[in-house]
Amino acid sequence: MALTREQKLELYYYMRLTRSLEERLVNLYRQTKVIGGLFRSLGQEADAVGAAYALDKSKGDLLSPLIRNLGAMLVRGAEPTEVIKQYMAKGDSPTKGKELNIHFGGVERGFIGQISHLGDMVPVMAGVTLASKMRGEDRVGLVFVGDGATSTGAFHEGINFAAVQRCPLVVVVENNGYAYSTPVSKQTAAKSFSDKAIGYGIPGEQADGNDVLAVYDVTKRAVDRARRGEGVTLIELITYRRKGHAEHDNQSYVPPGEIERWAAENDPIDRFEKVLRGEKVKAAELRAIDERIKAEIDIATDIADASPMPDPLEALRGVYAGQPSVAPLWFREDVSSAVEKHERASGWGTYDV
Amino acid sequence: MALTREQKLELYYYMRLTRSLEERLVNLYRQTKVIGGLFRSLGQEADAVGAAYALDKSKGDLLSPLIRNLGAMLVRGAEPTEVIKQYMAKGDSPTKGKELNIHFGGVERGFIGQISHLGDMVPVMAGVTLASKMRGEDRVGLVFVGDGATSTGAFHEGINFAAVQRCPLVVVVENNGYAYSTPVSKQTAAKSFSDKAIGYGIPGEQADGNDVLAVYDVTKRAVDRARRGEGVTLIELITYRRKGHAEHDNQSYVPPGEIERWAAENDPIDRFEKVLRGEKVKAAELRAIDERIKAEIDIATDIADASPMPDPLEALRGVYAGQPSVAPLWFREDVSSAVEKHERASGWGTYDV
Amino acid sequence: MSEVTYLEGIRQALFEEMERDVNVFCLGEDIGAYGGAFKVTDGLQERFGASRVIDTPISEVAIVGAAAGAAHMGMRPVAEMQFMDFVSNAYDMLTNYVATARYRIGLGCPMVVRGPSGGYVRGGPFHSQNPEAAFFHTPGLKIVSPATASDAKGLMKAAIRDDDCVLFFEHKYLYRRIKEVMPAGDHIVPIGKARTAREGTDVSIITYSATLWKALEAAEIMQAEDGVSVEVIDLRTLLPLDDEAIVATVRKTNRVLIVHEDTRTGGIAGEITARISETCFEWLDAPVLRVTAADVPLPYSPPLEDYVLPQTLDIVRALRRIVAY
Amino acid sequence: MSEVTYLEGIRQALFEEMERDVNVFCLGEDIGAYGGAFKVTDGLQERFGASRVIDTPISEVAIVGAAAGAAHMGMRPVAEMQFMDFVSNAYDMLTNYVATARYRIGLGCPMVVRGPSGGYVRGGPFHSQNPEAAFFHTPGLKIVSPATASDAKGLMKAAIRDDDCVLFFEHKYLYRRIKEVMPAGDHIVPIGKARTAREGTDVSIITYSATLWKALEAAEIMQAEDGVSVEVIDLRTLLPLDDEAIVATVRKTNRVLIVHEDTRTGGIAGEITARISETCFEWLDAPVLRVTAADVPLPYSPPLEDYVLPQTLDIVRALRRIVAY
Ligand SMILES: Cc1ncc(C[n+]2csc(CCOP(=O)(O)OP(=O)(O)O)c2C)c(N)n1
Ligand SMILES: Cc1ncc(C[n+]2csc(CCOP(=O)(O)OP(=O)(O)O)c2C)c(N)n1
Ligand SMILES: [Mg+2]
Ligand SMILES: [Mg+2]
Repeated sequence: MALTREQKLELYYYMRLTRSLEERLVNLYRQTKVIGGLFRSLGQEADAVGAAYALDKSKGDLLSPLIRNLGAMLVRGAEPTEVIKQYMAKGDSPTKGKELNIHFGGVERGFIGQISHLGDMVPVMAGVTLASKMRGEDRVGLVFVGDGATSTGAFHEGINFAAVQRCPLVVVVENNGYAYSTPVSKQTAAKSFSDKAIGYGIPGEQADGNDVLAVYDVTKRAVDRARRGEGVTLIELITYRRKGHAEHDNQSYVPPGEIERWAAENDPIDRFEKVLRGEKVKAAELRAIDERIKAEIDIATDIADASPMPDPLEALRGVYAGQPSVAPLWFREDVSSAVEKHERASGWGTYDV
Repeated sequence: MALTREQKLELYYYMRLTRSLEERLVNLYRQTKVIGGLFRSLGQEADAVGAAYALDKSKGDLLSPLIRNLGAMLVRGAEPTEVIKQYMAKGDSPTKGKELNIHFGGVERGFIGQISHLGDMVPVMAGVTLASKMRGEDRVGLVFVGDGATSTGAFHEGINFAAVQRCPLVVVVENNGYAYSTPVSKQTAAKSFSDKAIGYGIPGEQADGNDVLAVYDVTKRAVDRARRGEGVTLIELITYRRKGHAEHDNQSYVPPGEIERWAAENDPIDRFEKVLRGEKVKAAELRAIDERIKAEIDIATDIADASPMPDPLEALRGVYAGQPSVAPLWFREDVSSAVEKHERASGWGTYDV
Repeated sequence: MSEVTYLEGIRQALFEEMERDVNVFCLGEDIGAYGGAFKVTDGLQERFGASRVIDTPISEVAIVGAAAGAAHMGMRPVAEMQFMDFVSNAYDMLTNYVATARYRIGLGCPMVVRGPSGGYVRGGPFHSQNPEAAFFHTPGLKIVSPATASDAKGLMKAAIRDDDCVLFFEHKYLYRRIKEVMPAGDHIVPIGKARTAREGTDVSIITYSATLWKALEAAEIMQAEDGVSVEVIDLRTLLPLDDEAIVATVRKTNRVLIVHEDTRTGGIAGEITARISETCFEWLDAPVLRVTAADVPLPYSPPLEDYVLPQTLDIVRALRRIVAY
Repeated sequence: MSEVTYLEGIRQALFEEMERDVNVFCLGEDIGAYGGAFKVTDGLQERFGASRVIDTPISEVAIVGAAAGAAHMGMRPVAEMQFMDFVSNAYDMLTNYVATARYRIGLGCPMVVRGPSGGYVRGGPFHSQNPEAAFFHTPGLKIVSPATASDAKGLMKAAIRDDDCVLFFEHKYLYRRIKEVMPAGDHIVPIGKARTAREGTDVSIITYSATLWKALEAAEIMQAEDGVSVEVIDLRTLLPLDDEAIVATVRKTNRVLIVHEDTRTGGIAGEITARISETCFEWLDAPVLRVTAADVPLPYSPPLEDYVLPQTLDIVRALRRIVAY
């Protein structure tokens, strides 16, 4: 089923929103309002957005994004405000300041936050989709991994497990040429990442990751297969990381001209704009979307900026289900004054045994 | 280069030695003289022996065997006496009673002892062969893994690392149909284990693991490639585990008739005997070898049986290079009598601080 | 009622919980038709089918990771490590993913990771480990280590119902060696509560798992030979520690010996000592001492293993020294 | 002579050792042309070539395992973990293979596993960890955790020459924040020896790595405000612990505070407390207390991180309490 004009404009919206939101984050980073590193997906927006778009919200499909899949999270309903709050470590951010950047999510949100340890989300998503299968739901899962993450044991164990169990899972390898400074040629001797599918006995497909419609198509096929009970698909999306690993990285290891060439010839938004224009979408209509996005981001920035930092005691909450908060340690100022009320503290391990 | 008659008889010798030695171990196990489990390679002798035979002792080639590769260790020079002493946990066994069964070896011996954690020897052998490559030696390494062990993260990380580094390494997947009770179909959805090579960008070959000459040939080709600097090969050897995972396993999970069929139609020693007879080796010559083996094993058994158990204090030796022994703990009888000589022990953590 | 073994207690718990709650399922290597290396899951697949008793590839990372993912979805997975020695392969997944998911982003992991641990069985360095200390250090996990058959059953049921991840260290030496009549009904033992295994007044032993039995033997000897009354505390849960029970016994007897099978340096006895020092310094009439394994990988040969692991007479000697202090 | 940073001290050690011994080589993620995430290996590949400064796939198991294999062959590998948080992926390989190879079958693993650890940098739960306690429990490993630039250099050189595996925990907060004139010549700091960072008579702090600097600050405050003389011991090596230095300071001041950045339960302070209790019970005039991180995954937002990690004033408050006891 071909995408409608509306849906295509939505794809455009999400790609543009991803880029503009990240650009805003760069400004905030330069103003030192972002805490920690900033990770860009410039030039990779199509793969995140196109792949996520192939999932079905109404069926409760779930994805696990990576650091460069902000676009996928936006498609699934993440709000610019939350994203900026996260990057600013605010107290009313989705993780209340506990986790950084786009590490957030939940089952009901349609995306599950990653951890830093690469590859680990593959087994986790194998389990998520195993549960759906056991319950006879027709929920599908999708997990992103980078070219670099395919070298981890967790990737291997997770995809193999899911393949044997025929979990309804789509594994997307986002091949953007580099893992930090390491080019693909030092990551694997395989000719392509889609070739790795054979070793797991699952279909492997490759697509142009900077062609959002191609990304959507290849992912949709895989999602449909999964939903039909045909198990796991490995998809390799070829794209390119135009920015450094994070903002601080000067990309000295990149051959001269490579970035410029991808920017000039293969920008996913430019390419999609051409497609849309060919389909008679007016430039003005696209510019209106751009304006809307700018306004949304402005509002989001203001809200996030005005948000409070977390209450320090939040740090002690939420480790265990049955225990609202860990007891504060006795040597903390606020605590020790209470300790001093006692003749002699009976417990100096934790406060007041 | 075809194998000589002498060499072929050596192959026969090692396969028969493997089988007879294990049979002796079964007797000792029934006499409760073996401590712990006993692991058999009945019906798999050809793959261990044939693969190891393709290595070159004079070049210092190194292999890492698995629990079912006793034959490979014998080819590399392990002595029946050592093996029996290991299984009996004797004090003058290669590991002085610290490690069990065939977990022993050393660089100078041509084989490196495995640990139980499956897959871990693949990265280790990647490093062994990386060192050879860095030094410009022409040593080749070979590592065995079971069909089950291919599911581990360590296998994946190790073979991928070695492939990228073009280490002179041969990875042999011994596909014997089962991992403990788990059939291959529950281990992987791949059509064959040799297919996994594609995902690592290395050659993958498959051979009849019960045809010792085929095993030798396929391994020799891989060893030659490695020695020529052409990197890693993945070999799948198809064989069958006729005994349980260990002696205690009743194989209730095996379909009826399967074991009997392999035993009747595809015993590697029977098959090779036929080949040899076809090449005009007299039955009497083979029986003479069998007799020689029996005598060797009888002597080995007597020596091992007469060997002493280890001195308990051996338990504290050899943890660190620079420290011959860990200090005994103060509450031990032999130690505490010494402690009591002091008015009050100054150190009750370790003996006598 | 007939007595059941420690192993059978665990098996009963799995059966009962799988009957009670369709969300409970088991996964692990060779746990299905074969019933597991020690037969703890024997009969489960026959009863509940292959989709609720799943034989997995040899992939501890995937087993634990998949359990976490399924737990997020409301399932109650019980993952078996064929030997607890192999849980080290899932160390990253457990400590970084499972232990933090709730704290970081509000995703719970109600799951159990269980399996045989411990030595005294000539299993050598990789089939005898007591890896609890490695996880004891990780906020977000719970650790249970039962010493009796009824605790094994009751704690397993509690672990399955717990809303967080419980590492359940079974002791393979105890599997078939101890027996008990099981309490009737829905027998639950709360996580986080120690048990006084023997009342005493002169000196306390704090221990858990297999060494509980050696501690009890030592207590008998002390009573019989020295007329010393030894209290024995079986921790049962290691994380969270039952501080109350620890403090109570120390303040009662004023002398403490901590016993564990695990190696000495970095073992759990260190933390317990620190807590006692912090909360009971003035109550102590003697230094807190430890009987533990020596700091070496566990060797295989009987004379070596026996020398490395704590034995009853080690405990007796240590108690005598504390009492004489 | 000009001052060099902690980071530069480590870099110099790597350079000098690679010059000295052709068997020394480095492997890790992005350590070559890029020079590592923190630039600790900057310039190494240019000087020694890509075959001795190897960029690897993202495979901590393979990095550590390959280092062990190469070490068996007489090489002296130095493996980088991009962040020490990722050493958890190699937990099995380190604790089961590397730590036991010599004991079990006589194969040595002369190798170093190094990388940035520690918090105070808003790195969140996975770029701030202090995973030393997880390995502290493993006989066969050594653990080093320097606090000063010259120790960083001298211990790195010692670690590379050590015949066993040394886990080398660098502290990323210190990388560029502290500077020192390097001792001339072949500067080696022996593994296993603590250092008295400040002499004192009234109370001792035992600590290591970044919290050393907070301890020294607290000692200054105590001297200035309370007239209390604080001795500060920088452990430098965590495994093996320098028992002699610990016993000496405790018997000198009779009051001890242990400070570490790591979480409390199961942290190294527990073991140190147990050893002090065992060897110095009669010398103690106050309970051994601990200032540590709270038992939670390390949160990211500044107010949270600051609340969880030990701060100078926490140490001051704890010292006052010990002194007043
Ligand atoms: C197990 C593990 N090792 C190392 C790292 C450090 N690290 C973070 S991102 C990264 C590169 C990731 O590359 P890739 O998977 O290709 O994703 P990309 O950044 O290109 O999107 C590395 C090495 C990590 N997060 N996890
Ligand atoms: C990481 C790990 N997990 C589990 C085990 C327990 N275990 C020992 S052997 C075995 C089966 C191995 O099967 P395979 O690799 O096919 O070798 P085979 O026994 O068939 O030769 C298992 C699961 C282990 N040793 N290591
Ligand atoms: Mg990449
Ligand atoms: Mg097998």
